[in-house]
Amino acid sequence: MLTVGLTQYLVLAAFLFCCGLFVMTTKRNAVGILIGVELVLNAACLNLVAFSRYRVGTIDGQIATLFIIVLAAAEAAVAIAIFVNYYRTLATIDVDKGDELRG
Amino acid sequence: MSDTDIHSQREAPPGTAPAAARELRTEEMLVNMGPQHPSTHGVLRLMLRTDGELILEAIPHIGYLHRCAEKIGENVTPVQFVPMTDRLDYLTGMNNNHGFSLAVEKLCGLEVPERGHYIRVIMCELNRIASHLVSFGCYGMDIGAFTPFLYGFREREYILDLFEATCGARLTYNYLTIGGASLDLPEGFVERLAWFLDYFEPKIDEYNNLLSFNYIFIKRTANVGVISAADALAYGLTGPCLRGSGVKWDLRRCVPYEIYDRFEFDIPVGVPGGNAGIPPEVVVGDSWSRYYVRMLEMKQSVRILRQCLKQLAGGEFRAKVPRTLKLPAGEVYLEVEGVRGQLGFLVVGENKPIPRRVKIRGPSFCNLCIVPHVCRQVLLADVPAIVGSIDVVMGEVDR
Amino acid sequence: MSGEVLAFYLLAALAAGSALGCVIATNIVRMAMCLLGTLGAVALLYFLLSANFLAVIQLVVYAGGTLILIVFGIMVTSRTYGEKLKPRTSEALIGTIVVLALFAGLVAILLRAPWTPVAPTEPSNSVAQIGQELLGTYLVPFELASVLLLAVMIGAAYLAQPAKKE
Amino acid sequence: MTAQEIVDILKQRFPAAVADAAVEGLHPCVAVTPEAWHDVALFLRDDPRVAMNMLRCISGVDLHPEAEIDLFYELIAMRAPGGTARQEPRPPPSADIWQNGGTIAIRVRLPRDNPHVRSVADVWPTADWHEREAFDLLGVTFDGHPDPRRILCPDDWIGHPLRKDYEFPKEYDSIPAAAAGAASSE
Amino acid sequence: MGSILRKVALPIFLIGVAAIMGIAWAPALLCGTVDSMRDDLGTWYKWDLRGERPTLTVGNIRQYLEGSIEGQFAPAAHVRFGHSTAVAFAYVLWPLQFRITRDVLAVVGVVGFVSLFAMFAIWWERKVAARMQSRLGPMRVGGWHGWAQSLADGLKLLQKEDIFIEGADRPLFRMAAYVAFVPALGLFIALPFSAAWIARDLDVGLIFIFAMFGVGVLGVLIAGWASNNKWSMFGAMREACQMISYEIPLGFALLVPIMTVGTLRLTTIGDLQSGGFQTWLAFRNPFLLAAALLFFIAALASCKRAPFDLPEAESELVAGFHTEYSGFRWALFFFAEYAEMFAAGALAAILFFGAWHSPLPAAWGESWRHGPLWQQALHGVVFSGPLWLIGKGIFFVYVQMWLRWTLPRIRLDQVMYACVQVMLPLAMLVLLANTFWEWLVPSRSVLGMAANAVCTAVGAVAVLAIIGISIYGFVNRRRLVGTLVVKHLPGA
Repeated sequence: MLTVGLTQYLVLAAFLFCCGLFVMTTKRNAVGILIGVELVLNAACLNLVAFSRYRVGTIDGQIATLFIIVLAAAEAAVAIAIFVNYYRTLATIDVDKGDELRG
Repeated sequence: MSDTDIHSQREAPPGTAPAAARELRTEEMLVNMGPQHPSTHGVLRLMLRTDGELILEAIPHIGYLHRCAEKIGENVTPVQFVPMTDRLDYLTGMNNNHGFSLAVEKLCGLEVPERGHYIRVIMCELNRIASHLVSFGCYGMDIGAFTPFLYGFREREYILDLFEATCGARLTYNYLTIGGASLDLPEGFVERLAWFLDYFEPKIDEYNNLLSFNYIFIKRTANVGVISAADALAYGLTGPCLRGSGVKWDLRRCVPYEIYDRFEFDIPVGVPGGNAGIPPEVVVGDSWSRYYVRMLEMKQSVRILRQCLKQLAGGEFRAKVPRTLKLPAGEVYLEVEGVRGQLGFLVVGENKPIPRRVKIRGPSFCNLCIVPHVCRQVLLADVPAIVGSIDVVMGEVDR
Repeated sequence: MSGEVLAFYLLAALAAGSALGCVIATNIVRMAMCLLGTLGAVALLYFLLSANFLAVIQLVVYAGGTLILIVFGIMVTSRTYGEKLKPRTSEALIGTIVVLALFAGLVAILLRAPWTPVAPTEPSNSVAQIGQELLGTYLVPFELASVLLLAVMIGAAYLAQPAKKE
Repeated sequence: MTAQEIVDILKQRFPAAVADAAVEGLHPCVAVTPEAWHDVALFLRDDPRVAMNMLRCISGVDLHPEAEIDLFYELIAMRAPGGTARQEPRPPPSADIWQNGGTIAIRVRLPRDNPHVRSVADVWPTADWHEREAFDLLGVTFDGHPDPRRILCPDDWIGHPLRKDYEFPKEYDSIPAAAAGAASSE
Repeated sequence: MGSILRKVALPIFLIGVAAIMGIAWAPALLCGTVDSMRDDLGTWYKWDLRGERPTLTVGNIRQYLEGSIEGQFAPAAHVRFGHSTAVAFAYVLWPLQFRITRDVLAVVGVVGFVSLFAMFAIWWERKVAARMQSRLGPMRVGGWHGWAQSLADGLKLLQKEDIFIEGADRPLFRMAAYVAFVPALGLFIALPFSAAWIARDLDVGLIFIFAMFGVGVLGVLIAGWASNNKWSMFGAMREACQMISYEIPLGFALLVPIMTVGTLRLTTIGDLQSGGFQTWLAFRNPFLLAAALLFFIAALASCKRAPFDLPEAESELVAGFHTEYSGFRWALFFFAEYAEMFAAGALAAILFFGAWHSPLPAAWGESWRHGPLWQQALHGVVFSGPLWLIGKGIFFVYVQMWLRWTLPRIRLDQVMYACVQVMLPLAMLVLLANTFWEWLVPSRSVLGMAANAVCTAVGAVAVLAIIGISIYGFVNRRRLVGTLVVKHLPGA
């Protein structure tokens, strides 16, 4: 009989985290890396909310998640701005090409 | 070349795109606007080089509606060619008939009887109104207002009814022909026309309220696609496009032909914003001015028509034209003030019934050639606004 | 099997499947759409965890804001339609091994961990409660976040502005 | 300004280039040699007495069987009410009607095979499309034209349709062309 | 057959509308009956141990209907059922007490409502446009004013070929239509048609709807991208720009009433405005009135309706993001658009204009609410019920159509200017001002009451003027806009 509890949520979050990690490390498209980061953050958020619900019983986890969501949005905005600049300079979005230290 | 020379004073491309849009460089792309596109008035094809929404360059490609009108003109007699002129600018068949007939009459030295002159003026001015109504409606649609289009067509329907009663056709008339008109006016025409003029004149103010002075419409068209007077002259613009740039030039007045010197009428021109009734955003030569000149011209046409009805003489409506009209050797070039500008015909005769050459100077053709100059550094949404305000009919551009 | 359990496994499958899609997809737009699946599923999981406010915020900010920004970024930065940047084989191989090992380790630890759950509490009015907490206990982080957002706004505007003419 | 006066000014300035002038007929016209045409055009535009500020039309006439092609350049001087157009690039709105400052046609006669003439698109920008049309339909080459392409016919069209000895192609791009009689046979 | 149908088309149409209303209304009334029955039995059997209502058996219901169980809401003697009727009725009522049945009913109801409304709205938009343009619009299909036109169009669209463009990203191309449609449908989950008519009464319902508005954009964005057409791409980019920008003033405008009522639960917000016309939130103070206006404009932009219809600007972008779509997928985009239009209108009604309440104070009809079935039904018509919300929603949809067929389209930079430099500061200002107003001016004070009175008067005049103009225009349509069926000229 399947049940739902903290463990199930944590396993799911671990899976999301691993996927995000893989995307972050292997994708060469800069936006793809950003997507990986979002996956990892989501996994963390899911963990926090699950803990807050099943273990702590307060809403502290939700508050932390709220901050994460806000910061993720901010991070995405800055990242996209950087990528646009990167693309303008190098005419590609491949992160492996950006190994020159030039202004 | 002196510094005050008009051609060195031609202004830089009048981009109206906001500074932010111009500075943000992304990727250039080539987009085809047309030949199948809702706002190209037929089969105009514009190659747009764009950077996001910013137009860097617009290159017109024409010829999709080329029907060898001039080649046909070399193979048929002038009387046979008159129906062909209907199909040049298919919105202003009467004016085209008129222009070609005048050219041939000048070449052959034919005299048109008095009543014929008046019939011609009535038909030309009615057709001018009908064509401007289409232009008004289509321009509204280019800017995104759909409703004026139907209003314009509703009024045009009355005029087409009058034409139908006169010559049986609603679009390609073949009515004004060499020597006068091919038929007399039908019974009751004068009363019906008088009724129509009374009905139509207040409608123009209604349209101005609906569209011309609409805040969004002004924002979309004022100071967009500004053509200076010098540019307009250099690029050979004529008609409302030239007058929109502030040049008070109208062949009906400046080089009078037909009997236009018998009528009183004003020549509307583009006026800078802030003057009586003109919105402050308006600049002489912008899209709004060109559009508004057409609205005012409709009023002037109504004025001419009223005077025509008063002066209309009886008698013959067509001169005696020999069955086989021989065109004497020599050439003649004659321009009339068509609806979209000066419509010119060069007819070269060689003592045969068939001319050696018929060259047509289509006003739309000449007006369209300024598009690459004006559609630079403007936004994508401005392209329909500019091309629409120049108001081309592809049948005449491609001939 | 209760509805909640069924819903959880469905949503978990959706989230995991979408995440896997992100890993597999080479087309960047498809990756973004897979991310949409994950974000949506996680938002619905928040509903299951009775974190309603968080769920809708996730939808508003993540799905409706961040993701659109990402897709927008993709459109601005891809020269050709459907440009594909495949991961290098060696990187992918090493990455797979490391990540699988990590996942196995994590699952092993998680399954063995002796959690002592407390009874799930139903927040009475979670929106009001979150508001109280934000402007009470977490006032300083809240203000810091707003300062950070302002800084980000300025920074993004500065970064995206056109290159200065030399 | 009458056509005769314009011709006199031209003859005085370009005695060699200006050939016969027919100012009395229906179509006041002056013939200019192709070599001198560009200079004459600049003079016509810039000389304050003449100031032909608008080119109305360029029409080519094939004189087959004679081995020549005529180009007619229709010019008009539009005078702003306060003087010539030269001082008034942006006329005030209350200005009176512009005046007709005289019209003249310039005839440039070219040989029928390989006709060449200097482009005047730099003098009157409107000449750009007119010259392209003359090239397309009559095969006149305009040297120094900014964009020498066909305009009405497709770019891969063969021949120049308005030549009197032009033969209509049987097909275009393997599409059968409806030449005379072909349409009725279907 | 056809000719007979044509003759009685109007009655058929009206009966159809009534039947649809009845079918929609019946489950709610029946659910209410079951609930009151459970309340009754709960007190009678004293089963109410955990604060929950008891689960009834078919037998319980039959006995109750036959009158052998007494209760507060038990049917009166003269409406008691016979044995066989009661059994049949009991089998109908029994499933309605379970949550899952009600959820299924709600989903069916939402999908049915959205599709019916979209078909109605498309037909109606065409009629409205035609009237404004002195045309007749659809007149043929179905007989009476072409009422079945949308039905016929829908059938046509269903059987059209589903065209894929060469080079299009097929999976994304397919998916995009659903990504646009599902959120538009999903937002109806949290949209209350009345206090009882709601699929899920979320405590964060308002933000949920707001979120669904935002997610729908992704569909458009992906559609434009996957079409492999530059015009579609332009449309998608415009949509993204416009939506991201207008979500901010939209959000600020939403915050204003939220700040006043202090809840995100839409049913609560609605019931706070039950005290008649003057208690509607928009008329509470001038800032709320301004917020209502801002909300409506921002919602217009979110629904990409003229003058903000840039993403599909016909004269500029051919058809924008749905240039390459055909058949059913194209229809989905349209269903989404009309669903969002209605949702925007309904949200405006719920937040600012009295939700599902009529201008009469609900207190006047309190006795009807608990009366017999016909009194309950009448209460729904006169005082508060889904009819009022749907009516108000349709009214706002009508205003959107009105604007669309009157105004030209704005340019992209002007859209951005209007958002960032006009609406955003205004919305912020209104939010701030409303905060101070609510803090400093109690609603019972002289100033508060005066502001309420003035705003109510302004609102009443505006509403009456709009309705009056509409009716005047409709009655005098022939004289005002004429008709393209050309009136023959004198002497013709």
